[in-house]
Formats: sequence, structure tokens, C-alpha cells
Amino acid sequence: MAVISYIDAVTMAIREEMERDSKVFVLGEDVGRKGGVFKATQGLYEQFGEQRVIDTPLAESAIAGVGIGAALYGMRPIAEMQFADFIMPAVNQIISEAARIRYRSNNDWNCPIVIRAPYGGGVHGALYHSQSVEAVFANQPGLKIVMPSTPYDVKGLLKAAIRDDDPVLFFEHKRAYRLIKGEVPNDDYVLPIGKADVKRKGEDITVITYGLCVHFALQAAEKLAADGISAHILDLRTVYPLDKEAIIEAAAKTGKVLLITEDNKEGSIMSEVSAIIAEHCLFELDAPIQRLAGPDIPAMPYAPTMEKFFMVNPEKVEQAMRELAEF
Amino acid sequence: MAVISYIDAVTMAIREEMERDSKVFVLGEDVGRKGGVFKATQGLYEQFGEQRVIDTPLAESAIAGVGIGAALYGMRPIAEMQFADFIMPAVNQIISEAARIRYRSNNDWNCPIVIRAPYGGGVHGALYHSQSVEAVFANQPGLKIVMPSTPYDVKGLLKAAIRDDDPVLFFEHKRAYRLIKGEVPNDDYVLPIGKADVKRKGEDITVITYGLCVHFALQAAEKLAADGISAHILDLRTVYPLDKEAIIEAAAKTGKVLLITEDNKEGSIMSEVSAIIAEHCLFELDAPIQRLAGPDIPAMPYAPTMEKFFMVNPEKVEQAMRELAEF
Amino acid sequence: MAENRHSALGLNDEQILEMYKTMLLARRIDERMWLLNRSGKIPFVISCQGQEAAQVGASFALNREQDYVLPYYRDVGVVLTFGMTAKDLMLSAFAKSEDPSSGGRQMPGHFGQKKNRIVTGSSPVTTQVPHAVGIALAGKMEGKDLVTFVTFGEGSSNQGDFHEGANFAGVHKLPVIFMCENNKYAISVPIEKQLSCERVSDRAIGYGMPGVTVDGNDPLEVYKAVKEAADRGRRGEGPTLIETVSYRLTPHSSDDDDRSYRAPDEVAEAKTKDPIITFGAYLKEAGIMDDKLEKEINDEVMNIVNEATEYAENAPYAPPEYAMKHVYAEQ
Amino acid sequence: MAENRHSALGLNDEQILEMYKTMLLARRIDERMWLLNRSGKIPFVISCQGQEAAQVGASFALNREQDYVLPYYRDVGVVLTFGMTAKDLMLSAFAKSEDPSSGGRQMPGHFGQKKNRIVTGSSPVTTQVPHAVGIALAGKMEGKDLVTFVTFGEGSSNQGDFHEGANFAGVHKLPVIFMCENNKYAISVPIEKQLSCERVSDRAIGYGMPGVTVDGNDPLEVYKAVKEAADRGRRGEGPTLIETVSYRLTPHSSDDDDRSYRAPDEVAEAKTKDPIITFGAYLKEAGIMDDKLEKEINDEVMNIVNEATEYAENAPYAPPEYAMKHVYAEQ
Ligand SMILES: Cc1ncc(C[n+]2csc(CCOP(=O)(O)OP(=O)(O)O)c2C)c(N)n1
Ligand SMILES: Cc1ncc(C[n+]2csc(CCOP(=O)(O)OP(=O)(O)O)c2C)c(N)n1
Ligand SMILES: [Mg+2]
Ligand SMILES: [Mg+2]
Repeated sequence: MAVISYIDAVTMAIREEMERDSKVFVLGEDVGRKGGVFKATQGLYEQFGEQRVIDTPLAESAIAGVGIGAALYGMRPIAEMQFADFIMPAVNQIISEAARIRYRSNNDWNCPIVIRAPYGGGVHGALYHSQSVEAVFANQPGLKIVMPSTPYDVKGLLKAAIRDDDPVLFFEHKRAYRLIKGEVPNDDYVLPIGKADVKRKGEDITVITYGLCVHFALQAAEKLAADGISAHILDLRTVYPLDKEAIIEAAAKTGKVLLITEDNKEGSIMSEVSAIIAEHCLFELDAPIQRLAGPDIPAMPYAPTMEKFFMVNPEKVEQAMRELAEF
Repeated sequence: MAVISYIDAVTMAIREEMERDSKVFVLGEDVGRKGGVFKATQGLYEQFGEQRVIDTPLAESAIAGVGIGAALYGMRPIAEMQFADFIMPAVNQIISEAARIRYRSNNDWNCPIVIRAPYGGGVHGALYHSQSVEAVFANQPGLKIVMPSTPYDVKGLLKAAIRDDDPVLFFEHKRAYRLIKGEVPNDDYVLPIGKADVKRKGEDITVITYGLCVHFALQAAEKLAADGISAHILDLRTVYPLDKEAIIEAAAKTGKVLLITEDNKEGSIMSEVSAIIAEHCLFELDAPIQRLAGPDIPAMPYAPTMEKFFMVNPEKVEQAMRELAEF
Repeated sequence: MAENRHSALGLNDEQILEMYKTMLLARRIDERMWLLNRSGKIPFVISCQGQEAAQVGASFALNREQDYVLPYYRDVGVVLTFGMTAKDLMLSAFAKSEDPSSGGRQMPGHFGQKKNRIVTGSSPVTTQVPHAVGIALAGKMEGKDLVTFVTFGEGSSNQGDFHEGANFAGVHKLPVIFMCENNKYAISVPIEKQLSCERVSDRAIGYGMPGVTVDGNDPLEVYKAVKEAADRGRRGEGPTLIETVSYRLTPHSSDDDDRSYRAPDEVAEAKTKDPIITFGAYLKEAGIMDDKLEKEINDEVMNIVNEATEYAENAPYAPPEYAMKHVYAEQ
Repeated sequence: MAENRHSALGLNDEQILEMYKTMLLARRIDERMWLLNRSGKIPFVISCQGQEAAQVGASFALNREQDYVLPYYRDVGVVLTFGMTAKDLMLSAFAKSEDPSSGGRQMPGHFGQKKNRIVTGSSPVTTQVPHAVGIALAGKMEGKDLVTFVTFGEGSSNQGDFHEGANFAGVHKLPVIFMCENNKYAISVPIEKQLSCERVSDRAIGYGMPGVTVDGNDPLEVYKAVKEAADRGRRGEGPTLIETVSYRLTPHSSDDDDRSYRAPDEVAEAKTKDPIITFGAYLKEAGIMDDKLEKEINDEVMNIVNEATEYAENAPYAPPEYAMKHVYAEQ
């Protein structure tokens, strides 16, 4: 099995699906000749031509809306938002249209679109190139939101998203793109959307998180293990709708839960995770449900001092895990 | 003190503020000559003229965006979205612009806009005229979201919103417009944004809710009182950022908490309320934190059978409160 | 006898009688819905009245076996032409489970029927415009000969989605027909407060496509414009913007009272150009319809409306828990 | 000696020297930022190079004491003309606490400075367009004589906010100048994949406003067009759409490599029309600048850039916890 980067797993999944199914195509800003500003679609234009790797005009509502139209016809569009921050002009198309098409037509129509976008901070991207935007969409039945942490998960989940008969938002952590590498089979495989994944088994504390923070937690868990503290780590992978059973099981297992997100604290995905636990396994808890998250400020500033202040990092994670273990 | 309807309190607040401050003006679809599709701005066009009560073209992103521009200049625009469901095209202007202007300019600029919109179901409005949309915005520092339940609160909070130096989303329950009446002073008064309000004191169970559901809870509380069960009812009033102290105090008071929203359950405002409680007063709880909410389906259907299935109503509230009391 | 204008367009007498009948059926369904609404039997109506000529004239110019239509809420004439029945529409008005558009989930006017390529619509205006572009793109990718036809009001042509969709279609030379049904009002807001251009079709040049404005009360003029646009589209020459000018003869919807914003005179004046009347007169002047045939058609149409109403009124609602179905594909 | 074109526009020699100096300052600041970026001292640059003539020509035509500008990220020439200094810009490039635009919170190119009526901008393109309309509306309501000036790229003119903002301004006849700086690319996407109209200014008629296309390499032509638009606006005749055609001489930003999508020849060809060179040549031909003066100006500009760089490099960052400030008004 080859070790490849997170972003190469994105490209690999798209390429394989385009080879497999002629209905799959890519559209977005700079995805064609340039291969994407992050190079996620590199080589696809050369391989599949400009008909299937479409450089669109600079208009996100049309990227989503045209993609939705093609999906209504029966195509499998993969629309790229250049940065997750720039998905906002497309919110009406995503929430009012994609999410509701099957339901509102009583199952007559459906909308198998994938909307990919790089999110997350720590890249000197400042306010508008660093955001986590999943919470905007995580209250919209009809949508699925996938946020993988490893190259292996990226490939399996992106393929599953492309084959899914409903709309999927697929958010990729831009700092993970080249930072995170891992083993990825060359074979065709899919992973189930809607299922969380235990990334490490443990007995003393439970950490529930997703995306880049999974790696911070795994690193911290190694350090804690040296001190005899055993951490159980659940990677949500799909942040909407959540895998309730897995969350309840993971929380009940140790009775001490730390929830980590890079998003602002108030109103994040982790609010719902906490609510699920508080509703279903309150009496199995030995400590208040802790959250480690970004502060409640618009998004991370450009200046390195303030950016660092905002970002969750391995040190902050380790500290929060130790505090919980000592509770 | 006169007894007036919820919607008349909206009109009264706007009128008084327009009389008080020439910088206050109204813009939106059909707000002028027609006085709004719900009549919230009735009479204002006649009183203040078409310069201050502006019928705009049918384009929500411009309604928000032009309003933001005027606010940058120093005006006090009140923008109306005809239905909360139609705020979606304006999400980019609200989240990327209004919410971030003060922060991104390091306090050089600010954006004192109010965006009003009728939300909520039970009026045969079907999928797109019934939604609760607050969760879309309840993760955006820089914004405030106010959702009042009574005519008295409407007037005091809408005036506060208009005078606020930051952007405020003001969501009015459209079924409450004529259903809910209450005493409203003719005097000028404001109520504090960001503060929840105890609508009923009690000892046995705590209900935390907002909007129309406050009334359902109050009705149910009367019935429970007859059976010797005493309910404490907290009306959030501002759903973002939340009044954490009030929530913690109300939850700790009885140790049994029911959270009610008309929104879909997963990812609603109540997720955060639950998370705050689970983080801060877990050991004071005697029961799991319960949530009563809409099911996780896109929004309520038109057919009366299915609409009723979706909506929270007094019976569902009473039953949930009794079950919690018996826990 | 008046000049025969339809033969020159390649339409025979039978076809234009069919057009008339469809227009009339649209009108009578709409009128019935108002009665049902005023008697408390259905909660809501939104009307096609005054726009039937544009809708039917346009739809007849399309290929009903392969083209896709993305109608807006007033397009009763479009969906009837594309195969929806009076019964289907009444089932929707009554929110009954058999409603093909939504199973009673959406308000009336939110059309959709896959088998007839009537694409599901929503309430937020203009979102259908990029969808029409996407379907045309898909058709092109799949080597199909299809055209997509999308409509919207003149107020709605101010939404960003109109601009973004039209430009996309222009850049990719896609076979999309954008038809703006200009009825002079967006609820209470008159056109001069909506648009600053003289004609909605003035916007076409900004997307590198032809733009024309036609009389929306004349189904033949609309037919001609749409036919040309469809032909252009099929020839690979790209999209067209068509504006049909008519008037909304009813209030915006059953929730509206239009007397607060427009003068009775203005409405009365518009009614003299009612396309049902003027097209009926044309058929008579052209010697295609006489009083007897007119009555027969009327009776036939009323029968259809009556039967549809009765069926729909007695049809069942979806059961409450059915609300939980079809959020996602069933596994 | 060449024809004197500036006197006819009411510009004296001093003023056009000032224009030249501002253009040159913009260019030199930009060049310095690339050097700083390539040596690892600043994380990011986005350039004005090739667009200085349009930016400076336009801004000189405005009233710098009362008009509002809503620049986009390339508009170094606009903000310099409106009172931002080289030091201010360098502080922003280094993300230092004294940066007047954002206190180091935003990337460079996100201009804002209330005292100079430079309106705070963000990254999502085109959102500033409706803001310009709103400020013009406010000015009109308050009886002020002001004009607002807003810029954006040709790619960005495809966003819904352009359409919605332009239409609003047209309907309300507001004094807004919409200036599209057409530099032929939106990152890697060439204009023919962005727009299907021949000229961006073709869109003006759709908003009932005049539209003109001018040579963006000629500050005098741009000055003239903007002056006329400002005069129209102040006379209450409404908005204008101006397109300036030039070329982006650098990659899109320091993160881009333009060799993957455009030929070196094309760039080289465009460089022969570099406005710094051509306008310098005009000044010489018109006898306003000789080699000596050119050198003096250059030295003066380089001094300013050097001082600004040094100051900014040594200035402090905001402390970490300062990130918590100014989410809402302080009580
Ligand atoms: C995005 C959005 N905003 C507001 C509305 C409410 N609304 C429904 S129809 C309408 C007016 C539409 O006018 P026009 O486009 O001219 O079509 P007409 O009704 O005149 O046929 C409005 C404002 C909506 N449905 N969607
Ligand atoms: C809404 C949005 N989508 C995408 C981007 C990413 N982006 C930044 S600049 C740019 C290209 C802009 O092209 P154009 O408008 O022609 O301006 P230019 O850079 O050529 O001056 C893109 C796609 C963005 N900033 N905002
Ligand atoms: Mg209309
Ligand atoms: Mg450009």
C-alpha cells in the first residue's frame, strides 16, 4: 500500500470515480487547466478534457445551482468551492434546493451532487480563508456532511459521497492536505457515510473530534499513554447527521468526555454531540462534558500571534485531555 | 396599558424609533405601499414617505447588502426579509459582511443593521414558509439573534435592536403575530439584548424555550400546577449569543430540564443550551436533559396531517413536561 | 375573415384549437381554485390568470417528448401542456397524497413530475434558473438534442441567480430558453420600482445572447419566439432570453388584496386584453371556432374541472407519519 | 512634443505629475512586497501591477474630501490616492498591530480606513457592490452631494451581488460608479470562459445606466470617464458602469504560478503597454518630466518605500489575546 498525502487521496478518489462512471464530472473555479488552487484536481483536465473538468465563471450560486441541475438530470457532479468560506453565496442553492429536492418531490426527484471545499485554519489565511463552516449546514435534513481526517478515509468517503444518491458536502482540511500522509490502497473501496470511527481504543477518557484535530488527539494520546492514561478516540467522520450510537457508546465507555473542534465554540457540531450524550447517557458520566474549541470571535486573524491564539493545537489538546483525566 | 397583538408591537416599535431618530429607515419587499405581506409596516409609508419606507427590488442579497452599506455610513436600516425562509440568498452578506465588519476593521467600522423576518410554522405555509432558520446563523460571532415571545418583549427588544451598534437578526413568529396579545406600555422602553427572562418561577422542572413555544409551556405549566407540579420557565429571548448564566441558574434550580424548540432537533439552538448545561452543572441534574423539537425532516409539509405531525403544540409540550416531572 | 397567422408558423387548425383548449383549461382550473379557497376548502391559490397565452404558446413550441421545463408557480399552462392533468393539479390544491408534484408536501404551484420532465420547484424565486442551465449542460454532455425552458417573473429577474445562470449558459452556449413572464407587478411592487432597464430583454446582451420582447397576450407571437429559440438551441447556438409582456389579472395570491396598490381602472383596462378572450376572438375570426364549438369546448373543460375537483376533494391525505419518509434515499 | 491631452480635462501639470508619482508608488510598494514575500518575510502578496493607471486615474476624478471608495484587493492606487500611506500598507503586509485596515487581522489587500472614507473590505468578491449602493442611498437620504466608487474584477462581475447591486442603484438613480477592472483573467480563467458578452460594459443597459469601456492603461482616459460619471451622479442622473481594460502583469497572487495557464509571450506583449512606462513616456513627450525629474521621483518613491518597510518590519504584532477584542461594541 502506498503512503500518500491527504490531497492526493482526494485526487485519486475523483480520478477513479471519473474512470468508473462517465456521469461523474467536476466543476468549479480554476479546477481545469490550473488543476485547482490547491491542486486537488491536478491532471484531471488533461485526462478527461474540458467537457468533464469545467472551469466555471466566478459565481458560487451558479456552481452549486448548475451542478444541482445536472444532478437532477442524472449526472454525478462534483462541485468545488475554492475555499469553504466562499460557499456562502451558494447557501440558498444548497439549503433550499439540494437538501429538499427528494423530500419536496415526494421521492420523484433526487440530487446526487457532491460539493467539496477546503476549510480550516493554521495557514495564514486570516478571517476568510480559515473558517469552519459546517455548523451553517448541520441543521438541514436532506444534507450529509463528511469531514475526513486521514487519506484512507478521504478516498473511501469521497467515493461513497460521489456514489451517494443524495447531496453530500465534503469538507477537506486544507492544512491536512500536505501535512497528513497515510496508507491508501490502490483498490476501489468505499467507507460508510454516517458512521463514526474509533481511531484509538482506550479506557480512561473519551475524545470525540473530527478532521485535523483527530491527529492532535492521537499525538496527545501517545504522550498520555506514557503516563498510564488511556484515551479512547472517536473520529466522527460524518458530522451531519451524526452517528448517535457510536457517540453514546464512546461516551459511556469511559464516562469522561472531551469534545474537540476547531470551529467557534458556541453552536458548533460539538453542541449537538454534547446534547446527544446529555440526553442518552448522562448517568454514565463521571465528569462534565468538556469542549475544546476556537474562541467565539469571527474567525482567526492573520497576525501569527492572534492566529495561534485561535487555533486548536497539539499542546492545547494534550492539556485538555490531562485535565479531564485528572478530574 | 393597552393590550395589543405581537405584530402591532412590531409596528409600534418601528414607528417610535423612526419618529425618534431620522437615521432609522425601513427597506424590503412590499414594505411600502402594501405595508408588508403581514402588515408589519402598515401606515409607515404614509407617515414617513417612500424615502424612508423603501419598496426594494426582489433581491434579498441586495436588501441586506444595501442595508449594510447604509449602516456603514451611519444610518439605522431595518431590513425586512419577507419570510425567514428567503433569507438564504442573503447569507453571504449577513455572515461574511455584517457579522465581521467591526472585527475585521479592528473597530474602525461598524454595522448597526436590524434584519427582521417572520419565521415558524402552523400556518399552512409548507416547506418554504414555515422554517426556523436561526441555527444557520447561531455560530457566527458578531451577530446577535433575538426571538421574542410576547408583545411586551417585541417592543422592548426591537427598539434595543434598532439602537444596537451591531447587527441584529430579529425573528418574529408569524403564527404569534395575531394569536398572541399582551399588555404593552405606550412609553419608550428597551429590554436588554443577550438576557433570558424567567417567565414563570417553579421548583420541580425547568423548561427552557423561546418564541411561540413559551406560550405552550406556560399553558402546560398551568395544567401541571393543578396536579401539584411546579414548572420553572426560562424564555431565552436572545438565542445567540446565549445567556449562559441564566441557563445554568435555571437548570440548576430544579435539576430536571426540558428544552423546547420548533426547529429540527439535530443542530438546533437547544443543542448549545444542552451543551452549556452539560458543561457547567452536570452534577446538579436529576434527569437526562430532554429535548422536544421538530423531527429531522426538511420542514413541515403542507398537508394538515403532516404539518400537525411536525409542529410542537401544547399537548406535546404538556406530555413532555409530565414525563420529565415523573422521571 | 381575419388573416390566418398560425399557418405561417406551421401550426394547423387542430393544434391551435388544442392551444386554446389548454389555455381555457388553465383558466378554469384557476377560477375553480379561487372558489374553493373562498369557500374555505383549500388554504391557498396562486394564479395563472392573464399569462395562459404566454405559457401555452411557449410550451407548444417545445418538444414535449424530450425537452425539460422548469416552470414557476404561475405556469399552469406550461405543466398542462407537458402532461400534468387537471386532477393532478387539484390533488395538489387539496394537498392530497396522490399529488404528483409533492404528495401534498408543497403548496400548490410547486410543480414537478419526472415522467413528464417537469422539474421540481421550490418557493424561493429564481433558484430554478441555474438548474435549467445544469440540465442543458448535462444534455450536452450526454449528446442529447434537448432544450430546457425556464420561466420566472420580472421581479425575480433581479435575483443574483438569474444573472449567474444566464451568464453560465452564455459562456457554455447551452440550449436554454429563459422566459420572463412580465406581468408588471411583483406582489405590490410595480415594474418601475423593480427594474431600471426599459425591457427585461435588454439584459440579454450582457450574456451574449439574443433578447426579445413579445406580446404575452398573443400565444402565436410567443410560440414563434420560443420556436426560434429552441431551434437556435438545438443548432448549438446557445441560449435566448424572451420577455412576454402581459398583466396579472388576479391579486398576487389568495392572501393578497391588490386594491391597496393598484387602481381598479388599470385592472379593468388589462382585462380588455385578456388572452382567453382575444385568442378566442382570433379563432372565430379565422373561422376555426364558432359559437357551438366554443360551447362544446367550454363544457368539456368544465367537465374535466368538475371531475378533477370531486376526485381530489375525496382523495386521502398522506398519514401523519408519512412526513418522516424520503428525507434520504431508502437503503 | 506630443499633444497635451490633460489640459483639456482640466488637469494641470502638477496634478498629472502627482498621478504619475502615485502610480509609481503603488508599483514600487507592490514590487517590494514580492521581494519580502520571496525572502520569507511576509506570507502573502496580491498585486496592483498593470492596473495602477486605471486606479489612479479614476481616484483623481473623485472628490477626495467627501466621496466614498470601496476598493477591491488590487486597488493600491485607489487607497494611496485617498490618503492611505505606504507605511499603512506595509503595516498591513506585515500584519502588524498598527495596520489601519484591520490591525493585522486581515490579509493585505483588505483595505479600510474610515477617516479617509475607504470602506472596509472582505475576501468574498463583489460583496462590496451593494455596500456602495447603500452608502449612496444614505448620502441621498441625508442630502449629501457624495458619490460612491466601487471596483471589482471582470470575473467578479459574474456574481449575483453585482447584478442585484447595479439594479438597485439603477432603480433608485443613485450616484454610484461601478468600475470593472478587466485584467483578462480571474486567477487562471480567461475572460472568454468568464463572460459571454463582448464587453463588461454591455451589461449597463440591463440596469438602465450608461456603460463605457476605456483603455485601462491610460489614466487620462479613465479620469475622463470617471469624472463624467461622478458629475452625472452628482446631478442626480444615477449610476454608471465603467470597464477599464488592462492586463494583470503578475501572477494572481504570491500563491499562484501563472505559467500553467498563460503563455510567456502574452505576458511579454502586455508588458509593452505597462502604464508606468507608457504614462512616463507621455509625461516626457508632453515636456513635463525629464530624465532628471524622473530620477528624483523614483528616488523619492524608493525612500518612502524603504522607510515604510523598515518601520513596518519593526513594528509590534497585536498581542495574542487581542484576538478577543471588538467582536461587538464595548459596553
Ligand atoms: C427569494 C424569495 N423572496 C421573496 C419571495 C416572496 N415572493 C413570492 S412571489 C414574489 C413576487 C414575485 O414577482 P415576479 O417575479 O414579478 O412574479 P409574479 O408573481 O409577478 O408572477 C415574492 C416577493 C420568494 N418567494 N422568494
Ligand atoms: C466569492 C469568492 N469566490 C472565490 C474567491 C477566490 N478568488 C479570489 S480572487 C479570484 C479571481 C477574481 O478574478 P477577477 O474578478 O477577474 O479579479 P482579478 O483578480 O483578476 O483582479 C477568485 C476566484 C473569492 N475571493 N470570493
Ligand atoms: Mg411579476
Ligand atoms: Mg480579472
